Amino acid sequence: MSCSAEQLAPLFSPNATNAAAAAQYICGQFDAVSDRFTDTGFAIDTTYLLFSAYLVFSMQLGFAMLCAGSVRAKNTMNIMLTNVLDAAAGGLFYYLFGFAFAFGAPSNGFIGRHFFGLKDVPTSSFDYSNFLYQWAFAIAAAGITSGSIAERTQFVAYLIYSSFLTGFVYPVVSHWFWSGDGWASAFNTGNLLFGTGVIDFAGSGVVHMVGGIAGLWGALIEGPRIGRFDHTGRAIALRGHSASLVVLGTFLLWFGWYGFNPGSFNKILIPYAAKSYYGQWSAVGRTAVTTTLAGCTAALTTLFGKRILSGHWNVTDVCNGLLGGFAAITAGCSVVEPWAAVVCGFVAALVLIGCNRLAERVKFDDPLEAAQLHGGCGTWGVIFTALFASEKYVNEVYPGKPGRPYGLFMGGGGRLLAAHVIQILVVVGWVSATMGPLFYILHRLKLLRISKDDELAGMDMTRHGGFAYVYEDDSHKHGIQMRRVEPSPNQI
Amino acid sequence: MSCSAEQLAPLFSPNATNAAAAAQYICGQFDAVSDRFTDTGFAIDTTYLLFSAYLVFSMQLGFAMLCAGSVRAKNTMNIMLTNVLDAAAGGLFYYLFGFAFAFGAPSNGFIGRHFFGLKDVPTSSFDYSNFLYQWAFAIAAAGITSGSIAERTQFVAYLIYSSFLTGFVYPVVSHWFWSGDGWASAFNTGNLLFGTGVIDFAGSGVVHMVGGIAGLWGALIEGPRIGRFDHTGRAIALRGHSASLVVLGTFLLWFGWYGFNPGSFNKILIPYAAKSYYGQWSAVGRTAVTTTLAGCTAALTTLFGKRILSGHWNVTDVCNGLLGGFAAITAGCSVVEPWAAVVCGFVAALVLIGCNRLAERVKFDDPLEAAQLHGGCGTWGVIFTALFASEKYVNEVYPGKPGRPYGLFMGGGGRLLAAHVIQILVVVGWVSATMGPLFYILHRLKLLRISKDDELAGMDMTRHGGFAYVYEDDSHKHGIQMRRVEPSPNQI
Amino acid sequence: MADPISCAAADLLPLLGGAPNATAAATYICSRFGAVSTKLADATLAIDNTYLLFSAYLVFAMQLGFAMLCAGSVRAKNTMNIMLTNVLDAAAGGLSYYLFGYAFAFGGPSNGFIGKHFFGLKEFPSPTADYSLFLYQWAFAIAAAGITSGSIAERTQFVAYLIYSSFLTGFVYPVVSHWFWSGDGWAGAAKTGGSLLFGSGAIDFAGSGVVHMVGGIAGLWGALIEGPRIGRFDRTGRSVALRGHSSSLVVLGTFLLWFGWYGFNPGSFLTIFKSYNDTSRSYYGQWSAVGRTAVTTTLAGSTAALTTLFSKRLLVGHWNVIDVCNGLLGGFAAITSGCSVVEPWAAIICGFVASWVLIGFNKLAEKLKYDDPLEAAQLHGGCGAWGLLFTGLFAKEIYVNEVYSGRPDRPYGLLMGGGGRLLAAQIVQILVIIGWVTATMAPLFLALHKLKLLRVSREDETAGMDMTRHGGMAYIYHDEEDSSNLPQFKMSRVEPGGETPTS
Repeated sequence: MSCSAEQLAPLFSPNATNAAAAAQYICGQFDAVSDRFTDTGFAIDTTYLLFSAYLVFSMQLGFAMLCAGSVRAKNTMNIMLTNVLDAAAGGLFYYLFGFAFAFGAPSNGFIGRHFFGLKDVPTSSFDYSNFLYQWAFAIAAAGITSGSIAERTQFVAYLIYSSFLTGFVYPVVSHWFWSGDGWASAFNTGNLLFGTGVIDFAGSGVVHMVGGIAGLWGALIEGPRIGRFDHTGRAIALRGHSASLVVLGTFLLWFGWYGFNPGSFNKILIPYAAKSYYGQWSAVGRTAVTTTLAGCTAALTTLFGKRILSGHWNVTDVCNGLLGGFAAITAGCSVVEPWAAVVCGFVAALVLIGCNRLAERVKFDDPLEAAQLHGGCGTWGVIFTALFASEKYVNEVYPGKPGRPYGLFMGGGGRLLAAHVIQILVVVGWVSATMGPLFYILHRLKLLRISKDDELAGMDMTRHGGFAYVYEDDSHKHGIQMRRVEPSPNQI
Repeated sequence: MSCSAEQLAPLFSPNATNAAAAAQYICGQFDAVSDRFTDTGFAIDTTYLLFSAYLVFSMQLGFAMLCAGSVRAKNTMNIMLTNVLDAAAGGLFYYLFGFAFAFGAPSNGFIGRHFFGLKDVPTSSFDYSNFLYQWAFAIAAAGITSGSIAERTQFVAYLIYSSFLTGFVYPVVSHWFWSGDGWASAFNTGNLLFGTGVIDFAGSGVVHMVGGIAGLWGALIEGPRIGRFDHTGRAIALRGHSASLVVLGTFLLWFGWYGFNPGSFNKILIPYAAKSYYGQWSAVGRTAVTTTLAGCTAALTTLFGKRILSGHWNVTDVCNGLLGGFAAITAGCSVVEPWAAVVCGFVAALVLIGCNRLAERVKFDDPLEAAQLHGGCGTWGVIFTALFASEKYVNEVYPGKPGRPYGLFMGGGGRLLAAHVIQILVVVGWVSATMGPLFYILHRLKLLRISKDDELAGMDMTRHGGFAYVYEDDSHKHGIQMRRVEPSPNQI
Repeated sequence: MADPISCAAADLLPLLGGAPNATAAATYICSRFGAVSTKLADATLAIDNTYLLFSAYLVFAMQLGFAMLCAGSVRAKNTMNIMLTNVLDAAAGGLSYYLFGYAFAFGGPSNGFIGKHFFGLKEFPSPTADYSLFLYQWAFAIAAAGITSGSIAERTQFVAYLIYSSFLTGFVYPVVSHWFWSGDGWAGAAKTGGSLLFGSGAIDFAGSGVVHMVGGIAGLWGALIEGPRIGRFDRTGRSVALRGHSSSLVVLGTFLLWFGWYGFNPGSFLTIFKSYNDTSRSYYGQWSAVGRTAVTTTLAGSTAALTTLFSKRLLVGHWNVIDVCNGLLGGFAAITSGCSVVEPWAAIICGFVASWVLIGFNKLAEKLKYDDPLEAAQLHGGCGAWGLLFTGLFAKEIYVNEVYSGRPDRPYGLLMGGGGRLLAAQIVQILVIIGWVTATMAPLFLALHKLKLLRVSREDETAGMDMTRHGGMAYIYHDEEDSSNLPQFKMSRVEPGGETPTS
């Protein structure tokens, strides 16, 4: 794109018979400029999306550390292995068919059917970076579930449910709500559900509820861990073995959530108005701010709530509260005002405390509180969005269909809320209809729960080649055989 | 860049004697646009490169955690210190002369000779961000080696080999294969080796083989750890002290690898064709996808392979398999199809298992399996690239010389394979010729291996001021003096 | 929607052909250029916001680094306590910085002392500040509070943390950042109107003074007022090292801080898409300066780490990884002020001296029986102050004028031939920061102390706060849940493993 005055000048000569040439020359230049802008847009948006995907991936590390710290030392290897494999098996399955089921447009409203094995990618609307981003989401859903059924599930059951969830159950849900063809998607190019579609921006329903409800069924079907409830039915806390790992995992999840929520815009170079400093880049920043505020409020609410209820300043509870706030804000992060995020986080903390109480009462045992946290707070997040979505932001984030319904409390009527209630019902229904039977079949086949002996001894010793930690060794004293630090049976 | 119609209009007046002025005005505007585009390119590419460099740096944290978790508790401080110092000493040496040796163009094909102490940087082709990115690569190579010789090497030996490797051995290799002047580089502007040059995109050979082979010599020369092989010659696993740290390190390396492989493009704003959604941004995304798939496949292969061989579902083995897959795909990540990455990962897992078997048989002790993993899988990666490199991608990633040879199995003939075999031979040769004697001299000077007493007691107690962990203290019981968890002398 | 850039020759042709419509032709062409200009502005915003947001995320990762560093540096019995304070620094800081902290710091137009707009992010975004800037500044604010929590670790009541942390993040720190970073601040080099302090303003690019000294001095007062931990100095006054419980966590935290510092220092440019209009070197712009800043940061830290390694080897005889980590961080804290305006070789000097400053202050602290579990006051306060002086000595003319553009002929570093005015401004900064933080935080800590809200009881301190206040120990490596059918479900602590039978 270089303009030469020497070439252009003669075209402007007074007896301009060559006006056409001049016009062509000038317009050719402009076209070149336009092309360059297209390229620039791709480069910026891809950079943005890829680094967001990397952040989302780092959540898998966060899950691994959170889970590891929340279980007892004797099951650490087991739970970490499942987290590594969520990512690894998820990578293959999502590549082979998960992405195709989710985003394989054009398709029907129920399931996608292109891009198997990334065939024909890139297209004008899907590049490899989109795949990577969506893969990181898919494995997050599987990671949530693994927490619910920790410490008592056979490793084979993990492999089976994880593949099924990442490769089929989750992709179908994401197709419904996020694909341009999805029957309930707010991006749907045809008729929108209730004229609005579901605004689940980054996946309180699509990711967190799916993972949480899957975990709920798994944990329900296999029952609580041995010792979780005593004969009188009183709940006994089976504390995790390392609070440091819990905090590490929580902070990593927080870090990664900045890819999860703001990253869900996928593109950053979209102006909202001509000649203005305001554009999608502002919306992205706002999303990061709402995310932060919801989590912060939920953490503080939990801190004081738990102080009043239990008398302790408990860091692991605060961490769970924080994550509950994040799970809740995920649906509406891009379309609500920062002050509303504070409301969202406050309620999310109460929801989590309530769900935990309920779980204790019904003797439901979830080592990571995953069903309560991701299921319960996720549900609240979906409802919250329908109440507080702001008109201006909804129209900016989901452009092209002016006059969309928005939040009930913001004066936007009840149609968005109706759509979101539908979302909650179908997500609960779909996940129950797929994962419930799966877990039940595994249970009947004796593939779900480990033996009583294994559970008491810990799976690391019996299935995973040894204990996760060896802080003291004296191999040099007792000859060769290494001594393992382990619970001794005859310890007082 | 502001265009004023009032200024331009008179130039178009009917009696346009000022055609030249009109043309100049318009072209001036276009030139301003063009300049701004150049700036845009620099801004985007630098943003991309810098954040990639930060990711690569985070691999150093990954190495530190992986190494720490893989050694016994009594040597944790030692190994972590070497990892911190790889980064710190590497920073100084690479600044003073490493970068100059590697990329100091114009130079001969063997070694660079400009930019000592970053003099004259930035130039039109090298900015500070390039230095940072390459530094992060250089310290990764040193980090690999430190794993091989862990738990039995004097600290002074670390300092010496690490400086030598980062400051000289590695930069020379990277000059050969990555610099525009390098004799075997695919970027060479003159004649290419076998008409193709070596396609080692992100360094399976340049980084991983160099680090792995250096470690091989170090570990060979100082021999196995005490207790690694019993009198009958049977191998005894000396397990690391914390699987949590191993998993943490592995995930961090995975995270960082997204800077390592896709980041090696250095630039993202390069269109491959006019008016298209397809450009370097797609290639970057594809590289991230191939990287992911290779690692995932290797992890799954290792999981099932090890299950069959040893009966356990072992998370540390899976982590090593995963890393082996990454080390292998590093060379070809940008020029192969995603399905080929699956092949790459599958074979890499087998290569690693094979190398580990071999190492046990020949009584080679490498606490981190670094020589097997980075050396063995790295070698496979170099060969793999020569077999599966796709014609289209090779020409896009290495443009300007049409008709390049490509992968043998893709119908591109054997010239690429020949170049890659040469690479393997010269890397093995060069590293052996430099690091082998270095380690041998250190050995002869009694500077390499620690004393038997130190090794039994653990280096942390004897050299690094104490044990890494103090989980119990009882200062409240025995008055003030804190008790350290340490091997007690009169322990049975 | 903006005008399209694409241009149809068929539209333009008639305008150029018969010449009476010269105005129309010119308008047409210029409108297209206008569209180009708008698109470029959009692209600039998109790039700069991407850059700033990801930098903010990196800075946030430092909070994780602090949490791990602090956790590893305290004894196991206080781990839950210190980690909780780190989580709450971030959480409470988020709310207070949203409600008023940001407004105090950057709510221009205002006076030179304190800002007064954007409370609760009202009227956001503005042409000068977007949400990403808020997020970035929030991440800075919580870092300051994180520094202080290290100084008073292991002996402070949890309520005291909540109070000082909110006060520091919501008021003390924002005011300081207003002075030195806001366009209205009275002492900043970036001041937009009026005359600069000494014609120069203080150059504290990323906050050696604004962040590190503030956090360090606040910690100094807290630790001074509550006194050393029990057992830190024995009866004869000899200092006893109370070692942290996990060096793995310390190293993890240090590396995470290093990682995050790449957001802290280079990110402080806030934008990357800015040409320096260097006609001979078109490839040179803010992107190069950003890269250079990352390089100076790396070199200062690396040098400080190596210097500490060898110095400690000579002084103590050990190759100590904890000390090396602290030295590294000291180098970073020092370079933070001048990172964008010095040459890489000067960063090496900065790191070298920073290491000795830290060693010196640690010796001094021992002599004075001052106990700071994380060495935070020495590290962030001492090395931070050195960093400000260093900038006054080594700031390079050309870089100063590029980074703080718009006022030609600024003073620069004394040793670079730029006269003493910059150094004078830096010294003024050190003095006012010490004065301001002392005047605000010391009375606060003293009041808490008088109200018996500052220090935990002797019993709590000996037993560890985790058991008494936070619901249990952080670690359970040996568990006896196997016996969970028995009536007592008391969790077992990690007990001395020596007696545990072997299998």
